[in-house]
Amino acid sequence: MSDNKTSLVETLPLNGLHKTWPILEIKEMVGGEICSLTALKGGVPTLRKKFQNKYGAPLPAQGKVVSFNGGFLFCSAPEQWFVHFNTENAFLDVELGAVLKASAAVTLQTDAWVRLAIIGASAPQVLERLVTLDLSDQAFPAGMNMGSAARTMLGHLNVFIIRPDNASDSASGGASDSAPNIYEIWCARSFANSLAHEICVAAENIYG
Amino acid sequence: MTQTHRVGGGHIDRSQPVEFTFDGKKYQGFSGDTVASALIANGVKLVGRSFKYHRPRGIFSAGSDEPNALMTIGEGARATPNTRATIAELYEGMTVQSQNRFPSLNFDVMAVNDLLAPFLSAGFYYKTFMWPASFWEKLYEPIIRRAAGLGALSGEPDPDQYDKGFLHCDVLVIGAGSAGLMTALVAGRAGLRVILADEDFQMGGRLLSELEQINGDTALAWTMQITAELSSMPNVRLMGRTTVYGVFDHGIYGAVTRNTDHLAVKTKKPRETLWRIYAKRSVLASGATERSIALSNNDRPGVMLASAVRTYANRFGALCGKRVVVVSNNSDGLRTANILKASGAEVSAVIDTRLSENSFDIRGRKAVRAIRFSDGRKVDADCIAISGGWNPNIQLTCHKRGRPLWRDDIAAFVPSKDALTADMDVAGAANGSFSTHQCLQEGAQAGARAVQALGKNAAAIDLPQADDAPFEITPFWEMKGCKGSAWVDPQNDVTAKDIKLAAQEGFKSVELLKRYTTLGMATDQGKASNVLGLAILADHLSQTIPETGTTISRPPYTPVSISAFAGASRFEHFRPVRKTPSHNWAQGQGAVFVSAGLWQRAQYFPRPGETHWRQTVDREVVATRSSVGICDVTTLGKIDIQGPDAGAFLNRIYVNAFAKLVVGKCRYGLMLREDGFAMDDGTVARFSDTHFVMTTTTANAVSVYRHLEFCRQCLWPNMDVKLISVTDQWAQYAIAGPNARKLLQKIVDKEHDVSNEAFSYMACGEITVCGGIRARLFRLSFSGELAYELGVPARYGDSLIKALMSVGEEFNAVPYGTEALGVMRIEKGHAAGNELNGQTTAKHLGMGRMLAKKKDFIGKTLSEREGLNAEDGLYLVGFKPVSRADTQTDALASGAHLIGQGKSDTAENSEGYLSSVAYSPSLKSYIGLGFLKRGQERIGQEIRAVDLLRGTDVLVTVCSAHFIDPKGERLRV
Amino acid sequence: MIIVHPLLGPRDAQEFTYLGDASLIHRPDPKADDAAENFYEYLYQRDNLAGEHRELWFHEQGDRSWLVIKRNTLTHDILSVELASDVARREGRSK
Amino acid sequence: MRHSAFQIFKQALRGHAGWKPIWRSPDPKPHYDYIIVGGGGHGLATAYYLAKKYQGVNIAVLEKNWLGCGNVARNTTIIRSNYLLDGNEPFYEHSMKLWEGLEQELNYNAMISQRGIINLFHTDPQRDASVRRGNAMCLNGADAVLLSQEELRKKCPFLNFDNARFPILGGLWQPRAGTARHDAVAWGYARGADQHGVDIIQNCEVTGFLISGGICTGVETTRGQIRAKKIGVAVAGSSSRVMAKAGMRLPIESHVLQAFVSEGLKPIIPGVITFGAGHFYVSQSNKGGLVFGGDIDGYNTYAQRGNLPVVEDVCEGGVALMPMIGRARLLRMWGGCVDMSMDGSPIIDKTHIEGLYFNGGWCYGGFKATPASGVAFAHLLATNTPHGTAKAYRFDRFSRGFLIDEKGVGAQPNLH
Repeated sequence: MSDNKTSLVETLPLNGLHKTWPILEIKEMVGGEICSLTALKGGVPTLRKKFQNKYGAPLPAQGKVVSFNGGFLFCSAPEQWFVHFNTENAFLDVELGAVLKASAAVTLQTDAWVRLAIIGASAPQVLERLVTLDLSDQAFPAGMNMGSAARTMLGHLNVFIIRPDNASDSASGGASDSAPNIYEIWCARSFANSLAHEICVAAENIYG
Repeated sequence: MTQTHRVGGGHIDRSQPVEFTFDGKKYQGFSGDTVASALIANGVKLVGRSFKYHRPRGIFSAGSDEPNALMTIGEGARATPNTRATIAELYEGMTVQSQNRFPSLNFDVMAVNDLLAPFLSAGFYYKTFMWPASFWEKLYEPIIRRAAGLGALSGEPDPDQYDKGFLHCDVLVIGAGSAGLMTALVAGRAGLRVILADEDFQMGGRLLSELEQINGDTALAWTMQITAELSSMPNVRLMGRTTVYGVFDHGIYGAVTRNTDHLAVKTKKPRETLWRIYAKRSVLASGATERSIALSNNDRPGVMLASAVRTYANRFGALCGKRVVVVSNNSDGLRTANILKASGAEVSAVIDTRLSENSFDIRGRKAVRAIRFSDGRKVDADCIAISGGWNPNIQLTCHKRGRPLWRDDIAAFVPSKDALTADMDVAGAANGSFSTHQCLQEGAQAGARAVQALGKNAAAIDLPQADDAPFEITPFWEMKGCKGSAWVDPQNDVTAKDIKLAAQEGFKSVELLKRYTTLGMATDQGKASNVLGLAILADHLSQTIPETGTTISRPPYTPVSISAFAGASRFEHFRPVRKTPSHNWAQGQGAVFVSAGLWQRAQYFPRPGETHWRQTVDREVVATRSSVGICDVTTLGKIDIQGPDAGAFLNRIYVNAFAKLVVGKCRYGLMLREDGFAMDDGTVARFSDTHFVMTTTTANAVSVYRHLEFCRQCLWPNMDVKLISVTDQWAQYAIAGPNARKLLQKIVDKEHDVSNEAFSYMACGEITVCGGIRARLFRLSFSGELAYELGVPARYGDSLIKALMSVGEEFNAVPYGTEALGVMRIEKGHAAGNELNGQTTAKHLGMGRMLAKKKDFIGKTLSEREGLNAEDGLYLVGFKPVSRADTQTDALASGAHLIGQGKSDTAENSEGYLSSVAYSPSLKSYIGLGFLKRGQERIGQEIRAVDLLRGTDVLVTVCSAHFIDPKGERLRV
Repeated sequence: MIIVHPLLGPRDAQEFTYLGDASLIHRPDPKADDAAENFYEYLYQRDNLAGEHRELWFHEQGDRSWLVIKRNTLTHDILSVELASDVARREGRSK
Repeated sequence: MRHSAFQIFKQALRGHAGWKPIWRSPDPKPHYDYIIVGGGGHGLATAYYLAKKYQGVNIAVLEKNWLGCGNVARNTTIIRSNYLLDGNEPFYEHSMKLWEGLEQELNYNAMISQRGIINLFHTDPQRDASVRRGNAMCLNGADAVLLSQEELRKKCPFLNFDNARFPILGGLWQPRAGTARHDAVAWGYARGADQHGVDIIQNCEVTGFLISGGICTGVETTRGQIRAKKIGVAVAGSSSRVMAKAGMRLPIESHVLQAFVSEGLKPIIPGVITFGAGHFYVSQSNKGGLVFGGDIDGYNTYAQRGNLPVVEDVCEGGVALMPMIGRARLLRMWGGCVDMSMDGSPIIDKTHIEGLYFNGGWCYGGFKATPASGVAFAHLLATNTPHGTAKAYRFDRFSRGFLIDEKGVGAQPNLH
């Protein structure tokens, strides 16, 4: 075995894409780690307890997001959650596996996704051109300690749309009471260019 | 020409004159005009030619129901054919062209058809043009095709942008006339989310065209006041220039907004936006459309709907004629006379068909000149304003196949209770209630019903005061005893006689009538003609209208641009693109890419001096087989499978056993569909007792995942197994060739031993590379060489390929694409997509022995059927040209059929086909895989590979599909 | 169409992929003497009802749940939506 | 009355007073030799060929609604014989040959227009599959030509060759394919059958079968009992509902196929063009409308109407393939109820009930099969043996595993 002198560097799916319009911003989200947690049979109570004990957050119901100190999580499917941690940890799945014991299947997901945030008062207008779901405040609320999340279609793409709760410091760069118009879009990494295209065209069509 | 027919009044902006051209000639109108109103103001009568007889035609209506005044608007790639002049807003510099005439509108040679009209009766073409048989395509049809059609496409790509949108509301109000405005007001004030859509560029509907008073003020003033209040409500969305074109299941409505057609300068904004509106309830307040009466020559330019004549006078200050005859069978139409007089026109006759006995004929060809009564009396006229009553615009209630109800008192169809699904309501003229008072009242009531149905309280509302004159009609469909033809469907040239002739020939069902005569199939979707035609048929058959039936309309309500339905999904962006992490690097290397489903994959990497792709591919194969090559295999589907029952689950998915696969090993697996045919293949790696990673083919990743979830959730819901896709998480590269291990060892961290002993064929494991980067290593080979697949988190994918190429320099490592991959797998005899085509079985693919006997698996029982085990079935074998010369004449053709020597080229003699072929640089010969009847028994025989399409016929030897290293020794070194 | 997902609420049917009659849940016992006949009936023969139809849909673009939907094939009215795994268990499927 | 240009001239001079109904409207008799259930294209063609070949037999066609009101009235009019598999290609080529002589056969102009069909391919594997198919066609006596990208550019310069998501590599062209005036096919067969003495009885719905001891001896209808020696059912879109009255389940699901027509346009599209990668096909009618469609909606339905996702999908395909059509407007959309069989191929066979015969499962491709289906079903009814071109269309192919699965997608009808 040779001494390894070769090193690898990271590449962002969209090279840190950042575009702004008068009341709209589209920004590639970077950093942190993502894991999926899928409860094994009968594992939800244990998972709930262990996660709460370790990270201080409940497991949210379908369609909901909650944040905790250091990240946020949302329910992505029956008995399945996606958890995002703000700090990097290449062995997050191993660590979570140890915390959660045999209550859940843990899968590293960080690199599977490209994440774009659509920020600003025009964000709902952009999404209205792309997404069939009702993302109005009534139907897809974001408030203190409770945001919304949905897996759905954006154009021809399969995405998670995540509207973080106000306590989350994910997109806004810090906790805030007055930034309700932040929507994170997660899409499979290989689609990154198409995702950026769809969203930027929708934005251009509004401002064009 | 000045605006000879412009008078005072109307809602146009006289401070903004607008220049435009019609058939090359300059005219002037005003902002707020439509093309039609501007042409009328300029005294233009002749605007088009009819479909079949090329008869001269004028503007008939003032709305989207217009059958005659279809224009090509705009120039070059933006030329839009068949645009209704009656709704096209005038803008500066607009170019308008008439259609379906040659050489000119005024002199159209095809008008000879009009003289032949007696021979061109309904359905005449079914009875002739049959002799001689070959003349149809060569002679008759081209003539018919040239004569038919309306406007022409430019032939250029549509240059405009389009987009789509999705809206949600409590109440969708369709139509912003008196009824719709009231509905929106009531619902809006109650706090509901309301969308109010109207096809016109101004809100108000019929109120814009009538000189009525509401609450003592003009109808326009009232409209503006209500519109202003609605605009101020955050919960109400007003959508002008928006047509609700269709009703679909569960409260989904299709709508389209025309954003830029009215602008002189086209911005980057999308030309049209297609909306999908999700509404809890809807209120149809779409008004009514006036209809004509079948009179002889009632298609002459200047014969118009009475309501349209009023619209042009009242809304646009344009007189359709200076001497007008009014013909009406109802109270509403008769009002036209007074309005015209007030506008300064002379009304030369008023014919109330309820009183008059005299029939009359219309004189004039390119414009109306007079009417002549049967008693010889003649009255000069340049416009005939006809009202045959009103048809409520009920089309949207039919889109879910609801049938309307006939009401004798108004002689019209209204929406039936059955047609209105629980979430749709109707108000105003669309409901057959024609007075303004009734419309306001029903609109308010429909609003209140919507509010109540959604569990809110509607505030009491003061109903505005308005006219409530009763509508009185005595049906009068056709004036009998005239000489000329009476038009029913003016665009498709269907006359009253055609309808009777069709009935005479047995086409008595209204659906058959429609198909035989083409009645109601013109671009107005029968708005101008359906009820009239039906009434004439009923009359002819001495039946009532309900007995005769009605056709029901289909979406869209008015025609919608195909581009609007396509939205932004155009050109390269028709479908999304998936790119692997090495994509940009490969692009930099000059790779040629190929589509594999949505993925873009590098097909081959040409180097300077290589002039043909074959040179490149041969080089990549030779380099890989002689040293080492690297290929991006990220696109294979990867599924993470975890849980105590994961092994048992896989055991049922694959034909071969998986439960006892040891940790740290991979296994090839074949899965069947439940019908016993091969579905997909791939490998499964076991990382722990409860953790497996499956790979699928690139093409089947989605369908296999769906299948696994079906098995897990529906068939075996208590199995404790969880699935999640990790395709995008890992960038994965195949490193293949005798030097693969040496290359690999240069980047694998030294605590991981990848020697043949420690990491043998089919081993898998979690390792680290390049100083602690997590990686997954699999010792798998598709090429038949010593090979590995190395996966790293996708963020390192770009960096890893560069690193591999860099450390591989000393081995002359090459990147190879899908083409070389394909050559090597054919050399190795691996089945791929061309073989796993959904029509082949494990047995016929040569994998019959893999089918486990003792366990059940998906597809097992049905794979035992006779047809899937036929001994004379097509078996996968290899083929080589008998003459091994490396020349194009020996090139095998994939898709060639296999036919015995001396046998004729017929289907009975076809014994199979070639599925995949390649030139093998290793064997210096073309080789092929294919399916041959009893192929497994025929090794060594010779047969012809015949491609009749490309004219090749190559004698081939049947051989084993494993051309290279059949014992697999290279894999294990 | 709109499918009211039992966990997620109303979703456009475009998010779903259709499979067919819900009887496909009841994969026959491969060990039965008449397994061949049963599998043939199971996979190929359909009631194809005009009226209430129980059918399987997959939330491909959403939470990847298989659903059993009771829908009228004459009107498209949806009468009920359940998770297929619940239905399967209730109807005796296990491991 | 024989149709000809002279006849039209003669009638025109008499104000068309001489035209008679092109079929009679008789009352049903109590007994026939044959009853054909279903007065659509296939039923009428069956009756026509049966009556013509086996003269002197009594035949009735029973139609629950108006003649030709089913799929023959709502398809996209394409005729072609570009099939791959042995079970299909000879049958469809037989149909093609019958189309070629149909107008003279029927003395009725159904506007058979052989302007060709082109199936585009975009990748090497798709080209390989096209070559295999084209060779199968040629070996069966049909015509097929492989078009290179350059040749295609010349024929169809309006296709998007230069900035397409799925670049066009070439096409498989069948020059003899084309379109026919669909309603006229039904009317022509009806007129022909009527002239051979067939009773075409409209508004007569079959409500049950008279079956005892495993033998079918007649039908119950809304116009009373009618007995017959043999009963053939050809009711596309209603197959399962009708056969359920005889206690049968079928390997069939009913789905909706939507179709679309644009406003009339001057001729611009030469023949039929099929864009498999984008689920879109198009031709231009003699009236100038672009007639186009794509995939079925994909769920079981009898509603004869579809939903928006497929409408948008089809139009996306259309604009992607030929961006010039974007400015044309879609005039009308409609849906037909198609009986999708479990392998995508039809059934023409005896049932297990003696005297009861079935013709159905035509998926979205029944129109082009009309003449051959009529011949084959008539042959089966008359002789109790399958016609030579339709030997594979048996019920037992599913249990025995002799599937005719052109697309290779298995027992899932909405994928065929």
